[in-house]
Amino acid sequence: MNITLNHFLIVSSLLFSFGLYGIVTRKNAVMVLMGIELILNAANINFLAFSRYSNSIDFGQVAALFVIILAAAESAIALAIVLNIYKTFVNINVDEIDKLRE
Amino acid sequence: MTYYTFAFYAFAAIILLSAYAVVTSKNVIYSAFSLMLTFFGVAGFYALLGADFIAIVQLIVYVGGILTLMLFGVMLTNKITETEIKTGVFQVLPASIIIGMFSGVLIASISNNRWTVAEKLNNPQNSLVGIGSILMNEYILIFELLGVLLLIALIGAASIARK
Amino acid sequence: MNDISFIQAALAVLFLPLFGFTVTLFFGKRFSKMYLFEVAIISIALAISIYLLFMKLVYFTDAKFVAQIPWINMGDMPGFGKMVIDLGIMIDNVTVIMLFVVCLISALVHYFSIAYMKGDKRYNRYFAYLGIFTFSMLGIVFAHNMLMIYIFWELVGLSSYLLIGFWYEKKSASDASKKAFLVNRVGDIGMLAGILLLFTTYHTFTFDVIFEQIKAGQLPFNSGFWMTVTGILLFCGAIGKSAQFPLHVWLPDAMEGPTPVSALIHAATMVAAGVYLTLRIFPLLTGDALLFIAIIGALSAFIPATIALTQNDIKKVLAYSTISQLGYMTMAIGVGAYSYAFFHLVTHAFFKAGLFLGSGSVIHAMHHEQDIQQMGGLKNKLPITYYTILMYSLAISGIPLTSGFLSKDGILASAYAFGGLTGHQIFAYTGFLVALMTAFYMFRLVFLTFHGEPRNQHKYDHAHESPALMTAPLITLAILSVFAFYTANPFDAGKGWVMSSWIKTPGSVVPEVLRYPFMVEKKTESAENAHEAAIPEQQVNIVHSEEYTEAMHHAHLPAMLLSLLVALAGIGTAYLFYMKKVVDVDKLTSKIKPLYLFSLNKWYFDELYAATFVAFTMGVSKVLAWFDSYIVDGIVNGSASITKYLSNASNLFDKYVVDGLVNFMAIFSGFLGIFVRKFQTGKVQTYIVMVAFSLIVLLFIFI
Amino acid sequence: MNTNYFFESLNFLRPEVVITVFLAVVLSFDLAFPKLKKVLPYLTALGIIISSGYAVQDFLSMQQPQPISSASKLPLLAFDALAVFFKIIILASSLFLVIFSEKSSEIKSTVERLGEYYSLILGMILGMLILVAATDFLLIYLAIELMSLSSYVLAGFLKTSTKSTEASLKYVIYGSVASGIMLFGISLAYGMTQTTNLFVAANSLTMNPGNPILLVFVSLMILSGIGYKISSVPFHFWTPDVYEGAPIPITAYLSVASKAAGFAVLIRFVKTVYPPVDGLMMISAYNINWKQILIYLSIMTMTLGNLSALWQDNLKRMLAYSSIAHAGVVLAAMATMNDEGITAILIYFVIYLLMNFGAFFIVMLIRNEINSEHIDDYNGLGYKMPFYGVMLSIFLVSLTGLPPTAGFIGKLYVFLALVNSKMIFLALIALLNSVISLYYYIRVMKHLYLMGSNDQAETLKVSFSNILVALILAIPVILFGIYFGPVADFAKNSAVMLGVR
Repeated sequence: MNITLNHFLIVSSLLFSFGLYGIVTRKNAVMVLMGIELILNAANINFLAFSRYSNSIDFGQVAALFVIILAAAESAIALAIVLNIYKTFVNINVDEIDKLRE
Repeated sequence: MTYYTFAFYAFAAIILLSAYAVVTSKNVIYSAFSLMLTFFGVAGFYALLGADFIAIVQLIVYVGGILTLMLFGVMLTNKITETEIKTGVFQVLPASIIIGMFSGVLIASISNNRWTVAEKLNNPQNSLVGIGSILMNEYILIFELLGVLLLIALIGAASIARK
Repeated sequence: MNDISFIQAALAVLFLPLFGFTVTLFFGKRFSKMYLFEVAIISIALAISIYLLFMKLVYFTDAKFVAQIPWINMGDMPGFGKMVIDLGIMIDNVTVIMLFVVCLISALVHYFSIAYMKGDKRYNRYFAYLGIFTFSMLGIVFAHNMLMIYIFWELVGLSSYLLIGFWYEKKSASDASKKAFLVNRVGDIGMLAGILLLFTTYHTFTFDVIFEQIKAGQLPFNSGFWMTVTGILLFCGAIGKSAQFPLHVWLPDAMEGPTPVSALIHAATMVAAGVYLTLRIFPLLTGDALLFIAIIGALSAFIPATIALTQNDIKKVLAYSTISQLGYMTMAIGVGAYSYAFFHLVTHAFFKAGLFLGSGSVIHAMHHEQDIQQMGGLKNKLPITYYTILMYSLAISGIPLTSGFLSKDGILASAYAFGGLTGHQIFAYTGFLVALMTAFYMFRLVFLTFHGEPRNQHKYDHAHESPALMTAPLITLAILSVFAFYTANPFDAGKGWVMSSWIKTPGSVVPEVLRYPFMVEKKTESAENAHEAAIPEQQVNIVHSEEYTEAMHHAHLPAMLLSLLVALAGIGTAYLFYMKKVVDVDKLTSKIKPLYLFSLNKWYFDELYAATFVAFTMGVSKVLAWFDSYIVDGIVNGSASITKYLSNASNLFDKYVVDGLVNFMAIFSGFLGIFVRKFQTGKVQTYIVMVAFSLIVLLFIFI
Repeated sequence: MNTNYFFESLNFLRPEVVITVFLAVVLSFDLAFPKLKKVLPYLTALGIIISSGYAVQDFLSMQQPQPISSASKLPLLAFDALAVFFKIIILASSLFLVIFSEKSSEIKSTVERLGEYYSLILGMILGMLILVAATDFLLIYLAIELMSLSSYVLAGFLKTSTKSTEASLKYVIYGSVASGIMLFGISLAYGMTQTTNLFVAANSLTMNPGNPILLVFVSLMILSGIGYKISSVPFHFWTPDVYEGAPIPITAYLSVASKAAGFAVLIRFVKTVYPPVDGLMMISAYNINWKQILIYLSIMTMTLGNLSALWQDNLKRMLAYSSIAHAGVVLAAMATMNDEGITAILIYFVIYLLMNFGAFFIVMLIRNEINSEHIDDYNGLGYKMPFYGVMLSIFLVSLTGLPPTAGFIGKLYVFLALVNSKMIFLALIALLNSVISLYYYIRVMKHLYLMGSNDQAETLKVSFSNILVALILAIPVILFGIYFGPVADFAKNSAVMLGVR
């Protein structure tokens, strides 16, 4: 059985769904950030798979490279914010940080 | 191709199982290490797809950079004296239903689409030259922009995290 | 006097009150006598308006002055065409007469208020508000395009909001002002929609240009149906402002404002603006639209009249009577009697303003007692007030030799003739029935207030005639209620100068198939002559067919006799009930208790609006509650707790549902507001779930 | 490597280059002279002014759209009137942001971090400037991320305030997820079209539209990234929370500039990738009825925004919901999918810029005095601070859309566009919404003037510069309400020159 494009896409879709699930169900803010990383990885698999199967792998690598750099920048900022949350609220349970509402 | 097929399934299993562990494990540290496994699996996928350079970058940046950052995050935001670093979950039922629907629709429509696929796949080549040329020509603007973005991230993170 | 100076004088009248308002408002705090400035300004305006009235009616009877400047010139708009919006004023006979009415009553109210409002802590501000109100009202009178009418319309709404809620410390007053403001907005939405319809079709707001284009056969969406819809939508504005059924509920509540304000706003000017607007758009109203207007008018004439029969608050009686009389005017427009509608508008303005000012005088004398059951025998204590009010009551009841007789008789005859021509007799019957009730309740008020024994001796003893500043306006208005100002023949206004040469019915511009059958254009030589003479107004002047003139001629005598009969019958019944006490009123009321209560409680309109609304909202809330407990709860993890939500809702009901239609919008949107803000749980992860959910829902909607 | 071409195309990027240079200047100046924090705002403002000078010059010299392409044939940025118009709007708002920050007591309390503050602002401006011109999915994504990363930090810039911190956490999580979903959509779109360029993608879709369900799904995923920037329902959830928590200057900026950038990219995305089949139907090819999508979004956005605003006691939060409602009005204009609608949007944004900044400016000044944005604390303020009261009333009346203010003109254009496209129903809903909005705007005036103690002690002295800034915002609001030819011409010219198809 040959591995086709769809195989990769299905794995990436599942990875995306896991990521989304983790984001919305985990209370710990750091775990939420991990979920976001999963989503970005899923998108990267897509980029590479598509470009591989259309014989333009160089483009896919560039796109993936951009996304990886961005993920690093984003997680740095997000973690800094989480640390600040910890300093202010003495806990990082996202669901308890809901003073601003309605 | 059998090695290829085997490798695909192996990496897919690693990715999905460890990703599942990331989002369900009660222990934050386990989650973090499962995440590392996921990154490895994804890197394996990249290699399978002929993107050797990105596979290496994935390992260096994610495992070496982001994951370490995460672990620091975990350590800094939990009392070290606690033996078990656990975390709760909430809205599991509605989330499962909705995200289940979401991914169901997504996978169904992806598998029913006729993707444009090249008739004959080229064998992967050393791609560093190609990447470099794209970065310096077509996407030079984005490349420069990413420089600014990293600078902004640096300033921002420092501004918030410092005393 | 040439055109230019005429226009300049008109502009002076328009802007003087604005000037008065600005100066009085800004220096009011510094100088306690600042109100005198405003009073002086309005007197000057009145003087100029009399001069204009005289010049226009005597020397320029058939002329029409238009002055306009381009306000916004946007050239060609993509996909729209040329777009130029003009600012301008238009002066014809109707304008100057209305101008005079507004200025006169405004000035009289100013004089009256000097004494009436003495000692109020915001004395100067009150006069400033009167100034801005007068300015905005005059803006409507002068406007030559729909956009200006709309702008001044809103300004009138705003300034009446300020005046009704002038004593905003009183909760009832601030509630009433809010109610008035909001109910009016309901009508205004329709009006704005109508204006936009016109604008998209004709690319202009100017009346004359619109009329010409309609005459050339261009209709909105090229259909007569939409022409009718446009007319009805525009009329919606009049329904709100003139307190016509079913938006009449705000006017009685608006009596919370100071009484002179009631005289100015709720008798003569603002409420008349609706009728004035309908008169301005008269040429573009189709037969169906006119019939709709007539029906609304008849309902508004009849329902409040029955309510007025049993009310005990002197100002409430007058308020319902005002709605009823405005309904008369609207009905008159609906049956095609343009000139009589306007005539009644003028005569009614004088005597109804007089009645309000008279009631103000009574209230002033009785130390702010408004219940007529607490009065009685005041005839001797307040002679001037008594005789002037008697005069007004005769006029409103339609007794010969008064102005009211002339105009009312004309309307009844028109309705009668209309019935003969089209078969819709119901308007004539309603008219006579309302005339009977009007006579009855007005004289019930007079007898209970001024005759018989004093029912509250203490207050009676302290009553005293009002000062000259208050009685002089009363006398002025009483004199203006005599027939002699309008015609030489006290039994037929049609021959008088007002009807024969001053007010001319403009011709309909809609295609003939859409008009009433009798409103065809006669191709007589007079029309052609007029065309050669190139006097614009006469080109569109010929309205009614021969058979209509004939029918009017025949209807005149029976209508006059019948109306006289019902007026006398009404007065006689009131006399028997309340003077002779032939019938025990209490016993009678207990016998027909359901009817009596129905009337006393104002046909339960407020309650009806509340009840239908409650039923509707309850239904909606049940649906929402179901949604909440079965779907939302699952999604937002029980955060939108249903009990809290329902108790919030029921609290709101207790608080708001009491007051009927106004709160329709408030509560409905407020309620939804409470519902939708529950989604904002404060938990960011819940938000993300909802985003995912909405993505799926949107997907299913759009594939 | 074709360096010549690179330097030639810098000519088209003068505003962006200036901003980047000043980012470096501000940063190094702060490091070199840590004592001279006072100079930073002026330095930033200088950069913005120079940059807007170039933008205005670009606008005036514009004859026809000229996409910039780099060495190969794929253009990354469009150089057209739409982009330059939005660049001017963004730069103008940035100038106000600097002025506001200089006056805000909240920002003053963080004086030792001013260097970072202004660097982040410049970074955010750069992101927006790129975003409004971007014609490549990857570039769109990265520009959105650049502006988002800065705004996450800026929203939480008051580190000690719990509200501000909470706002930044919610913003970063929500924003990352929204842009993550968008990125996933982009990756699938790349698979469907083999390209990330908008123009090429349009061609490719015409030839091979693919599975319609997937196409709609992918479009919606990309829309979620843009929709979160313009806070359209159902992607709006972050808006009230973040607006309430963030420092007022940032809130004002987010509600105008960030929204403008989002709308620019939405217009470009919809008009480029999904060209209408024919001019009449305005239903685009390949099964996506954007008109219908936009109508739904618009109705939901304005209704929900207005209804929620009814019950808000915090003025910032109320203005947040009100800005959601305004986004709904703009979406309604966009739903016409024709040039008249776009013209209405451009006019609306100019006016919205003035009145929204005005309202936030007064709220900020009042906050400086009484340290609160709660509506109960506003009781009777109309007498204690007469100038602020009058100004706030003007801006709120304009936001309601009543004549004779500019807000009325903005709404009028939208309504005209709707009525001309035979979308009477949507116009009626927008009208009803205006009526609802009357309640909560008037409510503020009620608190200002009719409630609380009337016996004013002494009126507050207002500094000359505050009066000046308020008047700079208020006079056009009144002036354009009466005489709005200039704005209309300006926007009309831009719409005529629209580079997008």
